[in-house]
Amino acid sequence: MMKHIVVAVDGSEVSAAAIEQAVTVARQRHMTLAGVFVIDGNWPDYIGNDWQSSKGARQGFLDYMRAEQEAQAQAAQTQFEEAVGQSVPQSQFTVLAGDPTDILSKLASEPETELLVTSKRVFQVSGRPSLKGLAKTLVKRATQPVLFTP
Amino acid sequence: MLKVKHILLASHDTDGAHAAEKLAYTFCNTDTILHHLIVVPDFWKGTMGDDWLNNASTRETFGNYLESQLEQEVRAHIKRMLQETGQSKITYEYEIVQGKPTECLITCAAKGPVDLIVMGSHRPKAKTGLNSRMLDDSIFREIHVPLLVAPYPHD
Amino acid sequence: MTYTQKTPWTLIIGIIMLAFGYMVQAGVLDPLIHMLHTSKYVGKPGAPGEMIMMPFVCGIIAIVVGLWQMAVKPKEGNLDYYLSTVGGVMFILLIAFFVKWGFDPLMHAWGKAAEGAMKDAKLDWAFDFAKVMNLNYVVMGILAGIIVVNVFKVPDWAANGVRLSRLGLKTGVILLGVLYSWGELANLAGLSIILIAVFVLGSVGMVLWMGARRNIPNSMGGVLSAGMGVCGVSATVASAPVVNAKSTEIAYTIGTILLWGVLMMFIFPIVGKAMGMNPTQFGAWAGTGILNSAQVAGAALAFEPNGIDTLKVAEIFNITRILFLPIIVLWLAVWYVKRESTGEKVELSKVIFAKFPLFVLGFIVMFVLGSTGMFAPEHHYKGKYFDNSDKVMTETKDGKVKSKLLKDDQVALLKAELDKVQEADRKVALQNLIDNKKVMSIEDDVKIRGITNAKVLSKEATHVLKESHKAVYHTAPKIGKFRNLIAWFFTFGLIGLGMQITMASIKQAGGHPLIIGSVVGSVKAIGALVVVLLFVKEIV
Amino acid sequence: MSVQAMGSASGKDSFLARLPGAIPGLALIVITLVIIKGYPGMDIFGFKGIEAWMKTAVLFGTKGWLVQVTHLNYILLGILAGMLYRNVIFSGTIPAVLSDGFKLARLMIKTGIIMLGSLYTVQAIVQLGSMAIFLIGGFVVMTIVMVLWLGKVMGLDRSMTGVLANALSICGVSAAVATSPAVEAKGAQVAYAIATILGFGILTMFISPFIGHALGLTDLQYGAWVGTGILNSGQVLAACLAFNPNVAPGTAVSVGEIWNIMRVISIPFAVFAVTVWYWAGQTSGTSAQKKSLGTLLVEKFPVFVLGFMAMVLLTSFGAFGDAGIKGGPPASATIKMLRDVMQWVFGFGLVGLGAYIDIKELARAGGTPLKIGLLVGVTKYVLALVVVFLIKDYLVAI
Repeated sequence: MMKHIVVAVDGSEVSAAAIEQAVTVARQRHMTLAGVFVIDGNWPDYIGNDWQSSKGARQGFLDYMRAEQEAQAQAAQTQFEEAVGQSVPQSQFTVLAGDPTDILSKLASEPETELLVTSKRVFQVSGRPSLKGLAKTLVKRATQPVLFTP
Repeated sequence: MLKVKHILLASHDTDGAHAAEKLAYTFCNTDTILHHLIVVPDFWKGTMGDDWLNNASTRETFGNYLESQLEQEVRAHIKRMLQETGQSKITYEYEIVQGKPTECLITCAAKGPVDLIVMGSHRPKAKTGLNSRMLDDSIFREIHVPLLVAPYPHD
Repeated sequence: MTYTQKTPWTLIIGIIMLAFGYMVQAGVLDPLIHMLHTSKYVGKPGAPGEMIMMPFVCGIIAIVVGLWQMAVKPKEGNLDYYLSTVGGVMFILLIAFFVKWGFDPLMHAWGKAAEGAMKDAKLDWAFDFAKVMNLNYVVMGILAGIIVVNVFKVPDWAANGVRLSRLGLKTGVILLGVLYSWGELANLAGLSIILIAVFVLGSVGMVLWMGARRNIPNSMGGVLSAGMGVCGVSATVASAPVVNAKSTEIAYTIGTILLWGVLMMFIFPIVGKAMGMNPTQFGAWAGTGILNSAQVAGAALAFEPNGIDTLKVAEIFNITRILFLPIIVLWLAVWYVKRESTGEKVELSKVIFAKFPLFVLGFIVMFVLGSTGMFAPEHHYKGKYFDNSDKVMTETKDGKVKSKLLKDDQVALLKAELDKVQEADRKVALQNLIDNKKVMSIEDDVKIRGITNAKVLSKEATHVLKESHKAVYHTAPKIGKFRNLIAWFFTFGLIGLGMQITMASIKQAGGHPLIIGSVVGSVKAIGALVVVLLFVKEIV
Repeated sequence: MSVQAMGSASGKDSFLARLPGAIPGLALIVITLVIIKGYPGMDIFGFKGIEAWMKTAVLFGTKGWLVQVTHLNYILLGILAGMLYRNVIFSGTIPAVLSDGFKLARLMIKTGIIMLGSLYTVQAIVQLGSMAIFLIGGFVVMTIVMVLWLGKVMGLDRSMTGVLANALSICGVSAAVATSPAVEAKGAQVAYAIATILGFGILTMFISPFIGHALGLTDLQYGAWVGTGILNSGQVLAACLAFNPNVAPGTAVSVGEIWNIMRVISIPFAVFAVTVWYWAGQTSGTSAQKKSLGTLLVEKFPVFVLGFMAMVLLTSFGAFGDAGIKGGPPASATIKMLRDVMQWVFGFGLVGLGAYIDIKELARAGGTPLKIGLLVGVTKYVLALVVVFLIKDYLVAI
């Protein structure tokens, strides 16, 4: 499989800088660029401690969170596509679902990933408290280089 | 933006740091300056404090021994770096400071023109090496320069 | 290089001390002293106690030195160095004052109050948190030291004085030599040599064996075995150059030892109290089981802060360990040379000479001098001595004759209850007391105390027995003061040592040393506990 | 837009079809409970369960020091075990094999609450309920006002304020879950509010039994206090059982859960009220999320409360024999058996709930939600204690 640069995008201001860096590196090294947004699949677990909500209330909440994040994914895609434009020969945007920390760590450990670029504050705008520690966890788990933008 | 002119490399000769060195070379152009920061952690000052029952001569022997040992290790490291950068024609400069590793890196990054910081990752639990962590929370909080972390080399 | 720094702090500390001493003497602080129940430290008019004497003496020294530091341009030399330590020493002492006369009684009072409140709430498990957590001045002093260095940093002008604290510990041990009797020392030395030999050799062997299994370098195995086996940081320092240890290995070993030492210093006394150990048992356990020797003294004093029985036992163990140090270093040197070509051969006499801790000689000298009776009569050393001669039993004070002999009604009371005592020997002792109106011998006294403890007699009669015991036992004021002095030396040394325990060096604990150290450390602590509980019963 | 799922997708199979998959998790919880609580007559080499051992262990010269000082009983130990499983042993996530079993915890607690209905007669419910309405009503109104005011002072946006107002005033996480869609709350906001509430709840769960015993509160006072003062309902249950593990009329849990039910019932109404407040102040915004009270009642009303009510009615008609109400005839054999079973059911449920507590999330909570949450939480907790003390003569035991 071909090597590529991966950048985590969440549609916020901080991720714009990360995309910029990723584009530069991808152009220098003539590589393909992959943008990623992760829909947090951990919400059911996160509210698992609540035992007394009715099924309707629970499901209503989860649907609402899902819809909100899908809107954010849409925004991230627009941001990515506009920023990359035609500057990189091949680029692609993917929306994944699961635990953001786990998924990014996994991406940062795949042999095809030449470099993972992410803002150190990515996914914090919308996420659970533990996502604050994402950068630290990435450092621990990654087996490929990770570039953190401010 | 990524016209990397000044790379700050933080490495103190561990396996993780070697990976960072190699990664830093790949980001070097012909006009890049590779600034190597070596921190001798200051906890050495505190390590002899708790020893109370030895006599002065033993303590002095130990102090001298430790100093020469540390210096020997740093010299060897710089010699190797000079060789490697010389081969690939990279402008190399080094700086040795004593203090808390994280603080030293933050001040060094704030002081000079730095476009990119390169450092090694955490040491896995089973590997040996000093426990003076450079890469802690405050690095993420206080450094406003892109930070490239090289993964620990897994064999 | 001159050591003295121009700092106003020595002077300021001196003034604070002097002002404090004056306020205590003038009675300004009486309400506080009353609240904290510290009047025993204040003494009586004409015989001022430590809470007046210490601040005055130290305060004046600090003021004089402080003024000298401000006024005179220092010249290089010994005088310069020694004077530069005064600031730090006074700094430590000031902390000691606060902790011993302030926080210690305060925690004591709070602990009691909390227990009282819980009892009022009808809780049958009411407990005194200060007692359970063992918050006495030794523990809090060391904690204060650790907090100072890690939170505030030791100020530059105090650094030299803080370094002097090891001298405090050494002086304490040397002075302690006076307080042993031949019998005690022989008993303890026998016990400690056996225990220490087994545990030192055992743990050195265990480390080397585990090291071989885990394929660690010989140099690491060397420092680690000395550190874990003999006496902690001191042994690491002594053996590192001999086995060519790498910097990482030294850092790992010292970090592990400090981590364990500090943990053990706080845990041992709590466990010892919970299990109801006596001073000998605890001293033996701490002396064998705690990795780092500085923390042995800390744990012993923390266990028994107002007496030195535990300290005496623990220090004998400590000294025995120290005497093993040159032997182990020598052994390691030989062992290392066999395995590594880079190892340098060392001479037996040179190692012994270079590594021998001189203060142990001081200890022995003091012990010999003490046993000649040049400081106090031999039977005074335990602090209390037995004397039932007529001279002490009847005192004449202000023209009135005061007798400590039993009164007639007390004799009658004891006679009436004589038959309640079952054991023949105790009965004889009690009969002796009734016949002579005083306790006749030490053996009798032991039996009488047996009766008191068994609580077979009525309350009144038991009270009479206690009185008669008090009448023949006298405190030796000289020894009391001397013990107090030793306790101050140790307190000073331990707070200063606390100030040298930095988190940065503890954080270095890791790698093989942490694993091996933890295994060996726990085996040693638990093994020593079991051995001591099984074999050490009596109070020496 | 394509979404690739990398985590395990939650199956939509029927309950029965999922049951076999739940067995490993179920077994782990049951084994844990047996080790902690022991079954009647258990004696494996002298080991009768951790709880029994703690009662006999001698420390500091006091028998059972651990129990008397820390007040750990099987309930708190169970929660701790659950937390241990997630955070230490499985380092962060419950493995997929076990997760189906652990998810059953919710069902177990609901079952337990329904069974709890057998402790009351209609008359007792009316007595306790009216006290509960009085206390809870007062506190709900006070808390909402306080949060709305604090939110304004601290410059919090309206949706966050709405979520916090309901979550802090009524019953914690469930209220937050019910309210957030209605007030367009952002994900991070809800997440931080939940972390704050849970963290505070766990803290109060461990210290409340201690304080309760130290102050010598009666079961009635204690139940009323924690029922009013603890933010999250799961922790109310745990704190009550930790104070007095017996399940019988008049014990802490029988009082606290009436309080809890009152809070649950008030969720739809509170959601309605806050929604009205939110849209009244929202000038922009077009989406018509407004729902009628009727829809909300159907959607957010927890069915288990109906089960509980049915159980109360059945008990009042004597369907299970005598309920063992104070002053009446002793409880029948059926009722006694029900109560023994309930202890196990709650124990099971709480081990599971403990496994849903993620320390990582709690430790990283922060920001304005944390500040407001702590401020309001502490105020409520302390004030409830004071009020319970003040009105202790008016609290009527059943």
